Amino acid sequence: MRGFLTAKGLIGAGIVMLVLAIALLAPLVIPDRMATAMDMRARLSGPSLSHIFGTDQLGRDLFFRVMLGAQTSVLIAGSAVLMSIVIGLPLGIVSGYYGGVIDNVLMRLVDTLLSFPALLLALTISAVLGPNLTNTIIAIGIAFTPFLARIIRGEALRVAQMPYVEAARAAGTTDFMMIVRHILPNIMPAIIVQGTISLAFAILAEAGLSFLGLGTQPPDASWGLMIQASRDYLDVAPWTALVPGAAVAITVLGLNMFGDVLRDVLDPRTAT
Amino acid sequence: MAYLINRLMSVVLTLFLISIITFAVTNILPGDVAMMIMGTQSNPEALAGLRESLGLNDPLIMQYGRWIGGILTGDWGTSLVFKEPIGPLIAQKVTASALIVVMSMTIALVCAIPLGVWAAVHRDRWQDSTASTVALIGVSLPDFFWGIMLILLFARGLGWLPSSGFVHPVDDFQLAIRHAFLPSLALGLGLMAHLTRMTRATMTGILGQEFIRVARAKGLSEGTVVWRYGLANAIGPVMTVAGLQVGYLFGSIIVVESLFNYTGMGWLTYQALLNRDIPLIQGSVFVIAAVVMLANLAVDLLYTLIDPRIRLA
Amino acid sequence: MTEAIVTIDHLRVTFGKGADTVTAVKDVSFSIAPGETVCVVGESGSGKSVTSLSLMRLVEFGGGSIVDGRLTLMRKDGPIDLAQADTTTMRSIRGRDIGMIFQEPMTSLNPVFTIERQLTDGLRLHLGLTGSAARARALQLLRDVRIPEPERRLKQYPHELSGGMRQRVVIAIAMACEPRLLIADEPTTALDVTIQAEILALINRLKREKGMAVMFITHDMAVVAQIADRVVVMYRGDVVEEGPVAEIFANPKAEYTKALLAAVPRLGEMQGKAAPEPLRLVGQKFVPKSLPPAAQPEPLLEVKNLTTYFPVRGGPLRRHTANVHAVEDVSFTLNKGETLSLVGESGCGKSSCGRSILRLVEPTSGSVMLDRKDVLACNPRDLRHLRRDMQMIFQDPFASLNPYMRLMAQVAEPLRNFGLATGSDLIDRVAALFDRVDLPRSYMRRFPHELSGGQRQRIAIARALAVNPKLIIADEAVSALDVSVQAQVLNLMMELQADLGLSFLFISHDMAVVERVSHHVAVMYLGRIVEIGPRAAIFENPQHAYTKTLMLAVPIADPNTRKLDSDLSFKPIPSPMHDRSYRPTPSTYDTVAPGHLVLRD
Amino acid sequence: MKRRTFLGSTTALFGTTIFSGALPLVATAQTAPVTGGTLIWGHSETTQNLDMHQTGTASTGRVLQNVHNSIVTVDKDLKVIPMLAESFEQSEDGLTYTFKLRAGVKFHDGSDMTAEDVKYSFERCADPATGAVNFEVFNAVDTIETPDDMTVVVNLKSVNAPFLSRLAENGAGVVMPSGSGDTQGETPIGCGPFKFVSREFGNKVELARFDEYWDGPAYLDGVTAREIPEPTVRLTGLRTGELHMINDIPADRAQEIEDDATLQVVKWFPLNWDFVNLNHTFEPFQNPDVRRAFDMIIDKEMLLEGALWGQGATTASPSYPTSASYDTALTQRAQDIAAAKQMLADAGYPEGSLNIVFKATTNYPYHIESAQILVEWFREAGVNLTIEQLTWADWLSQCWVDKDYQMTMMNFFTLWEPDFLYYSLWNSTGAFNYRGINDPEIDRLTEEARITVDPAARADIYKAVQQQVFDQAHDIILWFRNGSIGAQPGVGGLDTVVHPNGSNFNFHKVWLQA
Repeated sequence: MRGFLTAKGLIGAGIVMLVLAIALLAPLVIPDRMATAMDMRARLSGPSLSHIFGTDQLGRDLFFRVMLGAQTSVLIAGSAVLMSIVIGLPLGIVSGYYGGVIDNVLMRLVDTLLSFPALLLALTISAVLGPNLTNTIIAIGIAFTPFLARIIRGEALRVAQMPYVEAARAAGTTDFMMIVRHILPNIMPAIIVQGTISLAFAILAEAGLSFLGLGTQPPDASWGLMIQASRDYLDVAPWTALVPGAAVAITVLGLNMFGDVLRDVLDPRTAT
Repeated sequence: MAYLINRLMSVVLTLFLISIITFAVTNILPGDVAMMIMGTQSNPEALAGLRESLGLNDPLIMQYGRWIGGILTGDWGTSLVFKEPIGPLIAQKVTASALIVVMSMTIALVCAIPLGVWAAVHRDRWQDSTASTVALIGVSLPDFFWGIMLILLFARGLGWLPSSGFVHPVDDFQLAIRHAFLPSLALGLGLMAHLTRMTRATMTGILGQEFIRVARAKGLSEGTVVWRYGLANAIGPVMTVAGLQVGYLFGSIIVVESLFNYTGMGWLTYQALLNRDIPLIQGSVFVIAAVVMLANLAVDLLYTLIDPRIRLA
Repeated sequence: MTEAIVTIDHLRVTFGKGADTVTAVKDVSFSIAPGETVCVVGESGSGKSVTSLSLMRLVEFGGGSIVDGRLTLMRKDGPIDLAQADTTTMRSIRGRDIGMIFQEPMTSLNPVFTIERQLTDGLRLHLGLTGSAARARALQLLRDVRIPEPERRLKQYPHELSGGMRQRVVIAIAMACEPRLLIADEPTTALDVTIQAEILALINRLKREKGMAVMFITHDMAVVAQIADRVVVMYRGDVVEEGPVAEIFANPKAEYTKALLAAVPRLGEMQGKAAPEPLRLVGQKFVPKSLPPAAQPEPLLEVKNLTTYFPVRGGPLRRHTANVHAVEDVSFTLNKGETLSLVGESGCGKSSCGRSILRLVEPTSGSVMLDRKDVLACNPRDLRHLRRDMQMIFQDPFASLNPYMRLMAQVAEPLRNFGLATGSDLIDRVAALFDRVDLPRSYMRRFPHELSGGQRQRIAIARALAVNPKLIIADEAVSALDVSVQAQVLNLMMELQADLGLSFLFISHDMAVVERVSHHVAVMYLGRIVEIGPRAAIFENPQHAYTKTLMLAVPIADPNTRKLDSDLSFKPIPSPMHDRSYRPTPSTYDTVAPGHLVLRD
Repeated sequence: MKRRTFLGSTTALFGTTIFSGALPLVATAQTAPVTGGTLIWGHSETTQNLDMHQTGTASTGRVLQNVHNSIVTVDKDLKVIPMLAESFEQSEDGLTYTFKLRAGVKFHDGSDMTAEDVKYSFERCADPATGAVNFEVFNAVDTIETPDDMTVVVNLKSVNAPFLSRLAENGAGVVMPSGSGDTQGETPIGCGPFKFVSREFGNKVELARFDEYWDGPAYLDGVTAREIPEPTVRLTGLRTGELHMINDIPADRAQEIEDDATLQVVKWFPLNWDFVNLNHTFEPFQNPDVRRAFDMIIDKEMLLEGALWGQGATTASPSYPTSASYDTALTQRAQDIAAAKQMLADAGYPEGSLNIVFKATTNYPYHIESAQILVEWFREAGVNLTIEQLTWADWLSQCWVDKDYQMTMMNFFTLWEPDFLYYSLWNSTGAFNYRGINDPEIDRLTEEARITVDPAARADIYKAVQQQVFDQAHDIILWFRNGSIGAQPGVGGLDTVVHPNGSNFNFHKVWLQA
């Protein structure tokens, strides 16, 4: 755990904890209405004592919106990445561990899917399914799956060729136990690290989708949606973009730092 | 040569798969061509008739055959929204997007490689952490956020560059570059950050290799060792990653082009999706995927020029 | 003694900063005279490489710093302290006064530059040679290191050259400006024994011809015996002993040197002995017993016409275009309680053979009978059960243990797989296995990375023993270990054989080790066994040309038996890859003596 | 189809433009016109199919107004006046229209306009195969005769009072050169003051002056319409001088631009009108009390302020504000959430029992804003409103065609022709009755209006319709929305740009100060 005791580790873990805490606690502490309560007399007002982050075009308090928006962004990103791992894991492991024809077919498909930019894929899927919270998760999740499947397959392949796997096979370990005991634990760190980084990408993708109107739906607050709504008021009220933009940036920054540090920490060779 | 033929065959196979996926996905889009053609004039009988005449009631395999046949013979159909043949329309927009993709890639590479090498050379020192922090922040900021900042700063604040629009390079090259500059920068900054990290990682690995020690043991200067011996080896992997990022760029242009009102492929695809212009969606999604794949092919082929190990393979 | 070219004086090198500081070299002093080969010998972590890198001041690039001592180099214009020299001076010395070659020929050359460019940039820098002059000199250098077709090589890239040729190129680069000191850092460790002999001979010749000094860093006492004039023995950052080579081998003074020499198996020392015998290690109390072959040899493993091809696929559809003929018509019998060694150079198919027997790779044809059970005919379920009787130990002790599993679980895994024990019974049996391989029971809770290489190999052995197998296939099981650890593990294996009546299929490239442990030996070349027979027959009466080559090339850990007087050049091994249509001839053997067969070419 | 499409495109001309925002008295605006220069216009929308017959979008019509002329047009008082026809007359029985064509009118291809071209254009529009959005204008047409080159006679099967006025709009009355139909979609040819030069999709349309225009050549050498849907981008372009002129100043910025002495602003009213729709086939909305309660939940003034920054005026009557059928007596229901709550409870929908999905199209961003404001009020009233954002295409297919919605919001161009407005929107068989309204009273009134000849009597009937719509709260009519143009000081003749219909732009009399 020493890896976390660096500046990078502390900041990264700190940000991730903070964002998680906000996502979990804000909806409990802050009444739901605070994010949508409008004040027509204070539209697009700059940061002040009464609205510390300012207000948006409908006079809604950006502080509350950004706090409550954390839940949406985290929920979507987290579920989407989880979904892509849940789908990508069996595909990747089967492909990497068994190899052969299955591997050829699956990876040809994955490679082809990788030719479609993830955002385009997410956008198209979102257009197919129609925009709402669940569909946004599905769209991002599916769009990320080929990428994760590829990575997991690479890891599984690497691990499957390790002598300890061969040793275990020589010791009479069945395929199922092999995957459970040897493959999974050894690819997990890579998946966790990749998942963390994918989480960052998923937050950006959610923001991008919402920015294009195919993600979170108003009046729910999500960071991407807030940035989208701020477009028309950029030059008069730049804080409407800066506040959610900074929230996205700081979270992604934290996740990336956290991912970098996790990479070191999860290696048993450097763990102690 | 065999390598080239293999690659080309693989490209054809992948293009075929891309076309199938594109066709399949667009066919499950709600709403169909007939509905879009009729618009506010729609009524069930007319829709049924139009569907029949458009062949929408044929089995999917036949529809696919017709579509792919059209693609191969250059008849890409007509956009429902723009009422223009899709082929020339996409050709025009691809040029526009190619300009910003190439520019952003250039910006990214020109900045990322020196920065990444610099960080790798000064590994675990302040230079490294500075470069890494800059890169980390760059990676963390969404491109549309960069775009917004750039518009505020360069167009609105300083008034140096136009905030929007597209000018064809053939019409006015300088103006075209000026229009493309901010979108390219918005795309390029995130990419640069990513490539900086990549270059740093690759160079760190290379600088730890034995041939670098051999070069040093020859008495070569550090500059030669790093920038010639080291970089010559890093270029290949960095270019490969850069090539893979073409896919990411073609995703990002959807957002960035829409923000800058830069009418390229991203804009076109977004318009097509918004309007359920299915023939246009099929065309543009297919083209984007094909371009992304071909960009990767180009990088692979470029790699064979850079790295003699692959040349003979 | 003539005036030394290089004098190392109280050198102290540390890595890292503050509390994390590690002292790699504590206090090292020795000197090298012109025309002299000084071998710096020691096991991993002894600081021998750091010392050589300090001389070049390359240690700084790896994060080390010279904190104390002087490194005096005698140049034409007088002595200079390298420890204090500035960057520019050092650059003018590197490659000019001191040349250096490294361990890994595969990575020592820049893969994206031609050989010519890599040869000439030193010439350009130090000698000011350009264009055709540089080219001519480069060509001459390649001739000096005896590279065939030197003109063609200049235009080639490193990957187009074999490992041996690459190391010759690296030597040519180091020799380019005729340095007065050549530092060779384990230059032959990664090479096959025949190529090692060639390279050692080459270095020896160049030293003689050019009159330069050589600082030769190695862990291999046999190589030291072959090449050194003087020897510096290092242990944990200190010099423990220094002296002429004959003196060191004949009368080692330091305890460490004695132990080191005792651990080295010497080719030929088993002459006249009937059975394998554990090494007599320094400080060992008991007298090792020899392992005579069974009076009534009872076959355990019968391999007949075993053939394994690996398909080579190409094209976008990954069509099967060619085969790598890894194992070609191999037959042998291994008796109960005996050790059969498969020996050969890299790529000869010895590992594939072992894995084919275990069906870790699927053989193409042939038959394998283990204790009268047909291994190749088994279905997957039966195979799993058959594997109880045959276990394997792998080469890399770092990679053969799952880094995320506790040692307890790893050793217990085979027991669990076959449902042989559960609960406290399981723990007891694992504990007993730890005792058996001389590891403390407290290690059961540990993870692999907390163990040294030798300890890990003991775990691998314990894991193999868990299911009471009849056969253990040991694939280069001691190759990655330091020599003293290697000796301990070898002794353990022999002890287990004596106690449990195990049979070993011992796969190794090291002739001296093979001689020590085997009852029978099979020499492999290009997938085939070229010669097989009782140990004594193979080592004392080799018949096949390849066996003879091997014997000739193996360095002997005895300075009185030097083999490197002339240039050596052995036939390179051809590729084992063939078209699908290729039909190999079957292996036919001549019987030289009972049980001693030689392949008819 | 893009933002601010005019759904009412099948209708005739729209009516007088009212300039509400006074032109700032910028010196240059008063100077004498000069010839030369290319005006760069930041157009708020993307042009689409350029075939004037087929195109259904306001954006395209706005540009093509400069390329095409119609057989007749309207003046500021919504009176039909001659254009390409020098004169026109209607027979006593109302079944025959005779147009005398103007001499010397040339098409951009150099040919002269003749009766044959008019006949071709009308027949092309009438032919269902053409896919003209206004084809039904010609439904009553029996035959079209061309006794000579300069005369066109249209014979109707039955009386169609609005026929002439419907021809006054470009869509139906446009005259194209005979046989040019196939190329109109990409290179429109007409006889307007500007020739079509080129278009880059989504980027710009270029027009050049047509020197042989029958009404005298335009001042400008050309017009470049750059298509910039992003309001901020458009505004930035105007401020930085990249653009000479923009239309549709973002509502929230209108005041700021108006106050800026260095820019000219033209505002007019109305551009269009908005209403909230309740689907009458959705069970709760079959009860008029529920509809009325919903009406009472909405504070229209506040909504206008919130969504449009006050850039418009609330109204309960959708008739064109200056037209005879506009009912000034009709006022909107005031917001009374407590009362509404009670009404809902009485109707069997106590607090929390109504869950309504509000479908709003992203095509109109202020609809999304409106929806968000409505959510708050409805929550107060105990109604749970959730927003579903739809693209224009989805809105059309779900709400317009499939009528698959509960509550939505739409805007219509301000139709000055009341028959078309009231019949198509509120008659149970009306073409635009996507709410499933079935009110026999309204059906009766709208049928009666069609055969009522006296204009004043007809106006009264329409007022009765409005009253019924209001009483039954069939729809919740919100407001008229302003149109706006912002321009550099050097742009002259701005007051002539906006066509009386409030949508189309014409640059014939616009000039650029050097």
